[in-house]
Amino acid sequence: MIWPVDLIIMLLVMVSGIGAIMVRDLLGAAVLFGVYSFLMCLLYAIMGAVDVAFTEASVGAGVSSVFFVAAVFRTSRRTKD
Amino acid sequence: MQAIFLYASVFLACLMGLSLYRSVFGPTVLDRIIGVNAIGSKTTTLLILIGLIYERVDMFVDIALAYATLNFIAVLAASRYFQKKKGLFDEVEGR
Amino acid sequence: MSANTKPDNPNNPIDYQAYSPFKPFEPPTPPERSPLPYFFTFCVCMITWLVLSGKFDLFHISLGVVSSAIVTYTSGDMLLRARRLKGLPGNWLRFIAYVPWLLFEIFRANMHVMRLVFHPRMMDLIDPRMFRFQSRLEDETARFIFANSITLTPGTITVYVSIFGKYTVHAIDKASGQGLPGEMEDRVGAIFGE
Amino acid sequence: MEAILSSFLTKYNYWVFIGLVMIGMYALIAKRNLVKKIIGMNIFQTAVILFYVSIGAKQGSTIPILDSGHGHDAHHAVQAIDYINPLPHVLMLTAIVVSVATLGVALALAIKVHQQYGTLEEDEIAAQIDKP
Amino acid sequence: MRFIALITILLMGGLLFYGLPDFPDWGDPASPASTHVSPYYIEHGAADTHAPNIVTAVLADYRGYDTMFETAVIFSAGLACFFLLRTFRQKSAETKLYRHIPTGVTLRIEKGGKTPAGSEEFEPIDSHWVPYDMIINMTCRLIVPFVQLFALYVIAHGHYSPGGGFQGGVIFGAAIILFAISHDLRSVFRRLQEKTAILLSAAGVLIYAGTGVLCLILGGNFLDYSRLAGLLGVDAVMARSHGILIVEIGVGLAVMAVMVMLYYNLSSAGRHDEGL
Amino acid sequence: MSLLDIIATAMIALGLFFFLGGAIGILRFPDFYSRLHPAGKLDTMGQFTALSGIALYLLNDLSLGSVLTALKILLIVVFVFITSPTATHAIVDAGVRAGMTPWTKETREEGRR
Repeated sequence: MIWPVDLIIMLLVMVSGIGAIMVRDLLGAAVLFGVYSFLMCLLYAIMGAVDVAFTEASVGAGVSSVFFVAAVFRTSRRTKD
Repeated sequence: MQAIFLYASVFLACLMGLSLYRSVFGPTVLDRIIGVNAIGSKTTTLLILIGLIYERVDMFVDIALAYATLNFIAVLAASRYFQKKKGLFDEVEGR
Repeated sequence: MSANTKPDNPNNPIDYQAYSPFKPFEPPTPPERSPLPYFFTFCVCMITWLVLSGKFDLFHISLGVVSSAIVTYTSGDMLLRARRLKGLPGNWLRFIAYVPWLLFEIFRANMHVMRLVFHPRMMDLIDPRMFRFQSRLEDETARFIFANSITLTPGTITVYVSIFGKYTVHAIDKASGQGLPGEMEDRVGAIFGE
Repeated sequence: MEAILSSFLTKYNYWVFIGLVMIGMYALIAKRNLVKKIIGMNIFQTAVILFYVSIGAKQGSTIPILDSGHGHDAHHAVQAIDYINPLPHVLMLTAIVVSVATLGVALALAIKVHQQYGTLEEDEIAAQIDKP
Repeated sequence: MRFIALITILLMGGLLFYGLPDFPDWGDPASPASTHVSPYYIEHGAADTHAPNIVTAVLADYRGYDTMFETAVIFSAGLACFFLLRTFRQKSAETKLYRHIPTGVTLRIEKGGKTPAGSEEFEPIDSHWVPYDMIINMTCRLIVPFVQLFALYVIAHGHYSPGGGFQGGVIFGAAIILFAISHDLRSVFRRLQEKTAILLSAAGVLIYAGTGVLCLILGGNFLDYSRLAGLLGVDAVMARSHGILIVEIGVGLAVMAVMVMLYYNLSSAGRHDEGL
Repeated sequence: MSLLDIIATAMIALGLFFFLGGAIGILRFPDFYSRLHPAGKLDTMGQFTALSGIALYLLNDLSLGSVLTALKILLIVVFVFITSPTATHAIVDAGVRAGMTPWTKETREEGRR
C-alpha cells in the first residue's frame, strides 16, 4: 500500500514483460523473465502479501530461471519472433 | 524517518528502471545478465526498505535473506551455458 | 586433450592457454573420515540457527539441533576441508584483522570507479586491458580470498585462476592494475602464514 | 464524468492486471516459438495472481501476521480491519508453486518436441508433420 | 495470425476495461473478498491454532484439504516430467571421455572401443565439459550449508514469520540445484540419488495424507489435528500447532524432491549423464 | 531525531549514491567488460552501506528482537560479500569463453579512422 513505489514498479513490470516476449533470443527471454519475476515479488511485498512474495522470491530467483536456462541449453536458442 | 525511507525506496525504484534499460536493450545476452544482477542487488535493499515502511522489518528480512543467497543462481546457470556452448551469436538469427 | 576451449575468433587478445582444461587431480582421499569437519559444521549451523530463530524455548532449540544434524549429514564435508584444527583459530583471527583494511581498500576503489562514472570525458580516461601474473599463494582458500579481494578492489576483476596460481585480471585503467600482486598478496599470504 | 474518471484512476492496479493479461495472451496466440508461448503462459498466470493479491489489499492495515506471539491470551481482541485479508494469499501461494511444477512439465514437453522434430517453431513442426 | 491475435487481445482488454468500474477499489476494506470468511480467520486464527501467521494457519489447518491436493499436483508433475523425459537406453554413438584419476590423463574412446567402466581409477567426464573453476566451487561450498539451514528454518518457523513448507522446500531444492550447477550432475548423484528423490517426494505426500488418516482413526474428521492431542501429550490448541508443523514438513519434502527431480530431468534431457 | 538516526540517514544516502553510480556506470561504459566494474563493485558497496545504515537505525530500541534483526541484516551483508564477486567472476568468465573481444583504446582509434 505504498503507492509511489507501487506505480513505478508496475510500470517496470509492464516493460520487462513486453521485453521478455519481444526479445529475439530465447536465452535473453529467459533472463528477462527472471527480471519480471523479481519485480513481481516486489509488487507482492508492497501490497503486503509477505508469504506470496517469499514464494515468488524463492521460486523466481532460485528455480524457474534455472529451468528455463536448462531447457534452452537442451534445445536451441534460435527463435524467429 | 518514514518519509526518508519512502523517498529512498522511490529513488531505488527509479534506479531499477535505469538498470532495466540495460537488460531490455542490452546488445548481448551477457549485458542483460549484468542488468539482472544489478536489479537483484537493488531488490534486496528495497525489500528491507519496504519492511521499514510497514514497521515490520523482522518479517521482511527473511525474504531479503532468501533473495541475497539465491539471487546468483540464475547468473551462474546462464554463465554456465556460455561455458558449455561457446559462441555468442552463432545460434541467433538476424545479427 | 579433447575439450576444445579455443573459440574461433583469432583476433582475440586473450591468451587461452591460461585456461587449463584439467581439473586438479586430488590424490585419492584417505579412507579415514575425520569427525572434525562435521563437528565444526554442526557448531556453525547451531550458532546460525540461534541468530535466525530468535526463540529460545526448548521446542525450538531441539528443532534447531535436528536441523543442524540434517545439514551436517547432507553437507558436512563442504564447509571445512582441513583434517586438523591446527592453525585454524589463528587464521580466523588474522582474517578478521584483514577485513577492515579490505573495507578501506574497497571504499577507495569505489571512489575511483565513481570518479570514472561521473567524469564527463570518461572515454579518454579508461583504458581497459587484460593482464596475467603468477601468484605465490599455495593454499586454495588463500587463492579464493585473494581472487575475491581483487574483484572487489581498485578497478580490477579476476577473470580466471588456473590451478597453478596464475591469475588473469581485467583492469579498467593503467593505474589500477599496477599494484598487483602487491601489498594485498602479502597480506593475504600473512593470514595463512605463507 | 469526474466520477467515472476517478473510479478509473483509483483502480490503476487493475490496469496493470489487464495489461499483463493482454501481453500473456498475445504471446500465447501470436508467438510461434514454444518457449515463448510458455513464457506467455507464465505471464498470464502471474497476472491472475496479481489480481487476486490486489483484491485482498486493505488501506491502512498491516501484513497478516499478528504482532504478539501469544495471540490466544487475547488481552485485546484482534480486529479484522487491522490486517490484510489472508485468504487470497493462501490460494495464490500454492498456485505459484504449482505454476513452477507445470512450467517444468511444459519445458519437458518442449524438450521432447525438439528431440523429435529438431525445432521449436510451430510452423516448421506443422510442415514436418504434413510432409510424409 | 498476428493481426487476429491483436484483434482478439484488444477485444479482451476492452471488455476487461469496460468491467473495470465494477471491480472493488484498491485497498477497500469493504470489498467482497474481505467481508465474508476472512474476518473469522483473522480474529480466531491465532486463538484456534497458536500460529500468529494467519496465512500458515489457513493454509495448513482451515484449508488443509485443498493444500493436500496441491501437493499431490506437484508430485504428479514431477512424475509426469520423469515419464516424459527419462530414457534408460545407453547412447553409444558418440565418443566417450574418461580421466585417469591418479595422473589426470584424459582418454578419448571412439565408438566401439573398450571402455574402462567399472574401474576405480577412471572416471567418466562430460563431452563438452567445463574446467574446474575454483572460485565458483569454493563459494558454493561456503554457501550451500547455510542455504540448507535457512530452508529448514523457514519450514520450522512458518508459524511466526513468513514461510512454510512450500518456500522452505523450494529453497532446499535450490540449494541442491546450486550444488549441481557449481559441480556437475554426477557429484550430486553421489549425495542424492534419483531413486531417493522419488521416494522422498512420495513420502512427503504420504506424511500429509497419513496425518489426515491418523486424525480419522483417532475419531475426528480428516485433518482435524486437535485429535492428536492425546498422542502428542499437549492440549488441543498446541496439537493443532504441531499438526501444522508435521504437515509443513511433508509439503517441504515433496516440493524439495520434485524440484530436484525436475532439474535432473530437464538439464540432462532425461539421460542423467551430464547436466548444465 | 537522535544521533543514531542521523548517522543511519547519512549511510543510507551514501548507499543510494553508490547505487546511482552503479546504474549510470552500467549505462555509460563502452563494453561488456568495463560495464562489469560498476556493476560488481558499486552495487556491492551500496548494499553494504545502505544495509549497515538500516541495521544501525534498528538499534534505536535495544531489545532482543531488534538486535537479532540487525544481526540478520549483517548476515545478508556477509552473503552479499561472498556471492557478488563470484557472480561478477562467473559473468566475465562466460564472456571470455564466449569469445567476446574486449574494448581497448586501439579499437576506438580504429573506429575513429
